[in-house]
Amino acid sequence: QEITEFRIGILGGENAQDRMNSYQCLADYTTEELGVETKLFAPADYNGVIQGLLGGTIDMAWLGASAYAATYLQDPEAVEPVMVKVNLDGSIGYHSIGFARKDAGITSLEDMQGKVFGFGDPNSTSGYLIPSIEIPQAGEGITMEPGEYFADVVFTGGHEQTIVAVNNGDIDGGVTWADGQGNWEDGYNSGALRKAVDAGLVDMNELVEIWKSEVIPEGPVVLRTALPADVKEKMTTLVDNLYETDPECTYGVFAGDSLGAKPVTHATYTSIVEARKAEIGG
Amino acid sequence: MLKIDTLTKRFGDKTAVDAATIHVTEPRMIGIIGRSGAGKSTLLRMLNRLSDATEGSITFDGEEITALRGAAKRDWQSRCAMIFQQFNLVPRMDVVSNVLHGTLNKRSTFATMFNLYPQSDIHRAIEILDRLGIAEQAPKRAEALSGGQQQRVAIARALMQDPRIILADEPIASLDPMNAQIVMDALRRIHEEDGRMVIANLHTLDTARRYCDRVIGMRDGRIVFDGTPAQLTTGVARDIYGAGADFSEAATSTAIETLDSHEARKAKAYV
Amino acid sequence: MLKIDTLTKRFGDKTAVDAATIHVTEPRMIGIIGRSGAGKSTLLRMLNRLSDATEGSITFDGEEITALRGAAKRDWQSRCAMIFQQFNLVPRMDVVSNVLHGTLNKRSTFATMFNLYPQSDIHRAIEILDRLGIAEQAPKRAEALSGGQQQRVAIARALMQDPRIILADEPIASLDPMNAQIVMDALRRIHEEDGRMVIANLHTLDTARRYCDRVIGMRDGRIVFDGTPAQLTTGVARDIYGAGADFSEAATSTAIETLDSHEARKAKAYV
Amino acid sequence: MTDATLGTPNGARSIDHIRASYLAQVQRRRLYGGLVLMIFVLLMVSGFMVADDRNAGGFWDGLHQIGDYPAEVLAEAWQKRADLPGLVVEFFPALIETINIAAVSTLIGAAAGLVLSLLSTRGLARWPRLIPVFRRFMDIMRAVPEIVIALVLIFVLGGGPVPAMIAIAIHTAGALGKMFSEVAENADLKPVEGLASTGATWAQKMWLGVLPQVAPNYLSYALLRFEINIRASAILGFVGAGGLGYELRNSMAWGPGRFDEAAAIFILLFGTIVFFDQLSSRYRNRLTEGHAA
Amino acid sequence: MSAADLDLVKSQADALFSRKRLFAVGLPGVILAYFVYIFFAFDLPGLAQRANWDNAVTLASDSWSYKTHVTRENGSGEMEYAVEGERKGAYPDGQRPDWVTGDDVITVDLGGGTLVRLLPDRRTEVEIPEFGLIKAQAEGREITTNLTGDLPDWISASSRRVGITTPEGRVTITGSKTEVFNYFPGWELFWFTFDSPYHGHGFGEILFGDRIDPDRGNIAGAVSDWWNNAMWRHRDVAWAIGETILMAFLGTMGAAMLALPLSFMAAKRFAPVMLIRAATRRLFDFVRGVDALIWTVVLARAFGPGPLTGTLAILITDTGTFGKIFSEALENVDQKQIEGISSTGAKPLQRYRFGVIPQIVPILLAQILYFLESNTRSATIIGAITGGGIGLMLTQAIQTQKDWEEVAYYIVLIVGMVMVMDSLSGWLRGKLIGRSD
Ligand SMILES: Nc1ncnc2c1ncn2[C@@H]1O[C@H](COP(=O)(O)OP(=O)(O)OP(=O)(O)O)[C@@H](O)[C@H]1O
Ligand SMILES: Nc1ncnc2c1ncn2[C@@H]1O[C@H](COP(=O)(O)OP(=O)(O)OP(=O)(O)O)[C@@H](O)[C@H]1O
Ligand SMILES: [Mg+2]
Ligand SMILES: [Mg+2]
Repeated sequence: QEITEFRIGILGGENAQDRMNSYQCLADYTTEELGVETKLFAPADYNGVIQGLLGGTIDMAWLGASAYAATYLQDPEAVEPVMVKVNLDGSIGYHSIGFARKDAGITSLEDMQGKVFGFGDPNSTSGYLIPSIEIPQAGEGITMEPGEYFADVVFTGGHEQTIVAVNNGDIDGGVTWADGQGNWEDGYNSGALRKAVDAGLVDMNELVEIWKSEVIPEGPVVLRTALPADVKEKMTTLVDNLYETDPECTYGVFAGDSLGAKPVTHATYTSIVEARKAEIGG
Repeated sequence: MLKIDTLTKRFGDKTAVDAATIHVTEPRMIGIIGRSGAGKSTLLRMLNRLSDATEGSITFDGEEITALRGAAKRDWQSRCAMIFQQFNLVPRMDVVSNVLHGTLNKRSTFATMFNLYPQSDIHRAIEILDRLGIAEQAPKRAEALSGGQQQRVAIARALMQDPRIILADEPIASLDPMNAQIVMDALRRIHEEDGRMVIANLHTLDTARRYCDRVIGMRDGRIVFDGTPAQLTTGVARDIYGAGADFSEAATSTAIETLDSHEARKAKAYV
Repeated sequence: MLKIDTLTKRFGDKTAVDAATIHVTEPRMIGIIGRSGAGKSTLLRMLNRLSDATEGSITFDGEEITALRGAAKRDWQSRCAMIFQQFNLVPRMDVVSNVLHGTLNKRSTFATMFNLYPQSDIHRAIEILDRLGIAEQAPKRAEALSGGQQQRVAIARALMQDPRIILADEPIASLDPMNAQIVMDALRRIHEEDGRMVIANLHTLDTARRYCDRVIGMRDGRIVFDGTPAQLTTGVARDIYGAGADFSEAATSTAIETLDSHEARKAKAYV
Repeated sequence: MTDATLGTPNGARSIDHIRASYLAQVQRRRLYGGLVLMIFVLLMVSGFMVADDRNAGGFWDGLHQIGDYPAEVLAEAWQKRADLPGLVVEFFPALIETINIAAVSTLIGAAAGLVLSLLSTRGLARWPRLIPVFRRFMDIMRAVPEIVIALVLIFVLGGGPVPAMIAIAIHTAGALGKMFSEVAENADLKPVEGLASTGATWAQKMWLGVLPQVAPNYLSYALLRFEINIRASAILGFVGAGGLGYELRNSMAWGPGRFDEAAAIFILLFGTIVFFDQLSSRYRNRLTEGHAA
Repeated sequence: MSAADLDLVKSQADALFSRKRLFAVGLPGVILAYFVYIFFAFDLPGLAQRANWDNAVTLASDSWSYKTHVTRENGSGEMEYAVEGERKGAYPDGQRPDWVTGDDVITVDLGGGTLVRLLPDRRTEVEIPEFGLIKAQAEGREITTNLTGDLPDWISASSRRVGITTPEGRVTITGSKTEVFNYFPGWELFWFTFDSPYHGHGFGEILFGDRIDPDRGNIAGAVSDWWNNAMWRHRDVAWAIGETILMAFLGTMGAAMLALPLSFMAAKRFAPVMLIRAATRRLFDFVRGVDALIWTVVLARAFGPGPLTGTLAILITDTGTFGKIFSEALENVDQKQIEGISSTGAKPLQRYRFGVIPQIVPILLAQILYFLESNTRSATIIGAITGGGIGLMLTQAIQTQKDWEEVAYYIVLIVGMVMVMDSLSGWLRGKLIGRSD
């Protein structure tokens, strides 16, 4: 079969138009490679991209691990993971970071007892899935039911919103993502905290880290399974070689420094899928 | 030519028209009088087939009218034009378009949907308007016209149908005396010049007397009088209107000459 | 006590009141006559400060009225009640509330918005209504009353203000003769019993003659007559109304005794 | 009187003239009508094509999938139907919050709209010269979409019902202000003048002279607004302002496994909207009819 | 009236007024009580605490000003100059703002006597009038400073990070880099970015001056560079606005076209069969009750993100609303005109065309145009959910919370757009229906 256009979905985390701009180079390469028009879509949240992949209206996206699991759980045949981003140190993982305001006197999860805790987006791996499983294991009696260990557990909607909410004191602590490399006072080398610091939104002196997760696998670049085989192959090769052909573009697509991408399969995410299934159901 | 036989109309318990029988052998100008609720409108609406008769029959030139359905019924309606007390025009459309509505039955549905009428029809409409003295109003919206002018547009629409019969349901009841006269004159002239039958509901005795060849009186749905204007004495009128001895004809009059002497007569009444 | 000096009101080009000068030294009942558009209403509205004068001044007991602003102006209005041709009551409110509106100026805005009138005021309102013979109507909505009753409610509201002057702008123009007489009688009685000054615009000569101590005639904004009723001859009236020789006083009359002979006189006119 | 020219039709020349000018008018009307119709069709077709093109999924491809999502939700909800009543109870507080947002913002907005409408109506205004200022002010309040104010306020005040409430109240004030002032324009000024003549203050004149006249219409418009505001507050919840919209967004983001929650929220939201819709249309009819009588 | 009667009337009046008072005080009382409940239910006391007025100040000042970042990588000593710290706003190599001077010692003049000196060997000095000289030395991750004792609240210092915020600008020093932010009023680079040859040229110069870029005419080049401005992205914004209006237009008109025939089926006069009527009405109630919000969600699966999804959501909801309004209008049509047309023997379609349509067209047009305006506003919100139009740009710009000048720009555009649509629809209403209706 033939395709008449190729549609790339982009996940939240930055200004919609900024994201579109960073992906434009990838779209251009795609058009060149496939010979069909390439369109970029930036839905308002994770769920928008997931729905697009499930409904067959989006052909390719870079998902978070949990978002991939969500897609997989709703329809195992919908998408297949092909590539994963490689960090500067060669790893393909990152961390979920729990943090709080220093002046609130909170320095650890124990201090959070009876306080308000915030997740990001329910479809986020580091902003919800992993911490919701690992935090209860980190201490005696910790649960994620609102009103039990924490006075309340809320969803802020996204990483940026969590950071701002903690910084404002709307919530006492929250989780977001970071590569876990570099220095805390810079907001690590990359991640949501770093972006907030760069934007002048927060002063890392005022924040403390209260928890850090195990390594979380980076989310995969996925292609819709129903795409023609040659299209899938061409796109896989394109993403694989992107760093070699155009590092600048890779920086934009992967939202920061990386060593490009390497192939990945569903096996990498089976534990995440299981975790999500256990946590959310479905 | 027109034969109405024991025509009856019931609304639930109420018998609005009760076994009305009228025979008309040649085109005449006929006035129907009777007080409000006597059944005049109902009778005319059955004639035009706007409403169905409960019992009885209407035949016209041997054709059974009450039995017509669908296209045949609409064809009959196109041959039997009707004029209403409230004019029943389309106020937002221009005068000529309103007149052209008289041709709807003859033209294809599709063309008329887009207001596409043959040019010859448009010319004829304007001629008819001219005949009624309101050709200058042709491009105006119907709602912009005075009552008398609107009624003349309604007559023009009726003429546009080129009907054998014109039914008029109290055509002058919402008009002032001056306009009432113009409209009645027009109807009479059409009757005389074109030889069309005209049946008009009228609520004033003197109008009926003055314009009609034959007067039919109705009371409570029944026909209680049928004769020439001359036979319509004050005593008969009292019967028709069910009025007591204090009945004054002038009380229902709108004609101008009556009006002129009105003041005087009223003064007399007070004396 | 009341001094009106070259009071002028212009609406654009139009001079509605043109250098009116009136001196009143003691509480009198004064009638202002003149045909429609003469400037009567405009003059009264300036007196009540419902509209501002273009030029000239009004002084009352030495106080400059035209210069008052804000609270002082409203205080003057509370001392100078006004009665309107169309009654200008609040139709959806009950009669007592309408009368109590006469005390608005004396009470705090907040209290009046929550209907917190002192009981003594409520009782006084009812006594005033009783004096005008409509105490039974007290709990009804104003809109449920007849015109004459409504105008008496308006007078009651004026009395509630306990004013030095009562202005009345054609108080009987929308009333039938019977009610007109009741209302004018009430105004006269108030003038006589309470010693309040009453200035009334009237459009009928005979009313002015009958009820007023002093009559002022206006024409085209100017004061063309100022004198006693006795001085108001038919010739003077013709001047005021700018009428020709066919001027008949009765044509503008509404008084009852005139009306009784009206029919006859009118019949005579037709002869 | 020209009306009397029944027996004397116009001369042949003038009738030709009338005929020609009428035909010209018909031609012109057909031309304009056709042109407008063509432009409209063109706009619709090309607009649809642009929208279709800029959408991820095409219209015709997606049409047969419309039922997919509701089917999944309903299937799961049906499977877990035993839990539904419990979930409805669980989300009831969120519903109350949504309704509260709508109610408070309608009250505040209506109060502000009331004052603004009186200030910007000719004949009633406290400062007639400032009428254009107040009108412009209302136009701007009306033009700002709720989401703009809500998002900005969320940034300053943090999430929760208050930003949504303020945002909706501001919009409501503008919208109701305009409608109120249209009603007030038709109010009878005689009672106002009557009150003015007794020395009443502006507030007294408005409260006692104008309000009794316009109250039924005002109330009817305010009810309609309340109905609209319930929807608005649900939508604002979706972008972070609390209430039922927030819960709906989360349960949908979770996807399968929590679709029973989504279904419960659907039911609550749908039920509430229909309930208040019916309620307000009944009372509105009664108010305006009662007024006409 | 006798004295006894009068007393009776008086006591009746007293009773009347106590009732009125009760109502006049009671109703506001109930509302007040509700507000008190809301005061606590919405946690307003807590809100006063949570409210972050610094954010409000940031928002207010950022929306009409911009900052230029001067960054030194403390490791390599590399300098970067960029408006808003964005790559797109970076000064081309070899250029820098004129308030930065020096080569070995780079001096940044923040104005008002505040100077920042970036010295070799990872040293930084900040000179603040009426406070003194702050010296900082970065060593690995450590920062050593000459700051001692109680620090004012505009200085935040730890061994890893120093932040100084003054009205003139902001300085942050960490082990890895030193950043200076200098604030200026205005929307910098609104017209042209640094890489455009037209940057720094006035309008007069571009319009009437010599050719600036040898390859292009001035006007064409300037318009194209402005249109493709990477910072402000005027082209994308224009598309987004267009998409929003498109959603409103298509949705409203589509709904009207769909609702018109359906509304006949819901009007008593035209649909004598009770079942059809009830079914159509329930359908209207259903699509209206489900609400655009939920429709967007349902449709997103079938059609994916984009303007079409938003259009359809508006279309479906408004079909219900229009259906209801239209069928009410149809129930109120004047029978006389229909009868007049019927009496000529017109066919049923002709009866609708001439008896009914002319009557309801004014009502329809007025409603459609009114909805067109209000849907422009709805489309902004729906776009934010389905991913299309100016609404998405606005929400994302607000959520990332840094480009407040862009937020301000979008808000101005949105308000302008709605106001234009409002007056347009008002003008059309007047034109098509006439003032009298
Ligand atoms: N559609 C209807 N349903 C029920 N009763 C009707 C209907 N139309 C007419 N009637 C009744 O039939 C009777 C005759 O009515 P009709 O209108 O024919 O009288 P009319 O002589 O034309 O009176 P008017 O001078 O008032 O027009 C009246 O009692 C009326 O109430
Ligand atoms: N608000 C206004 N604006 C413009 N012209 C006005 C205004 N009010 C009154 N006029 C004009 O001023 C003139 C005097 O009007 P006024 O109402 O005082 O007359 P009047 O003697 O009370 O007449 P009437 O018997 O009709 O009440 C009239 O020509 C009127 O048209
Ligand atoms: Mg009749
Ligand atoms: Mg007057």
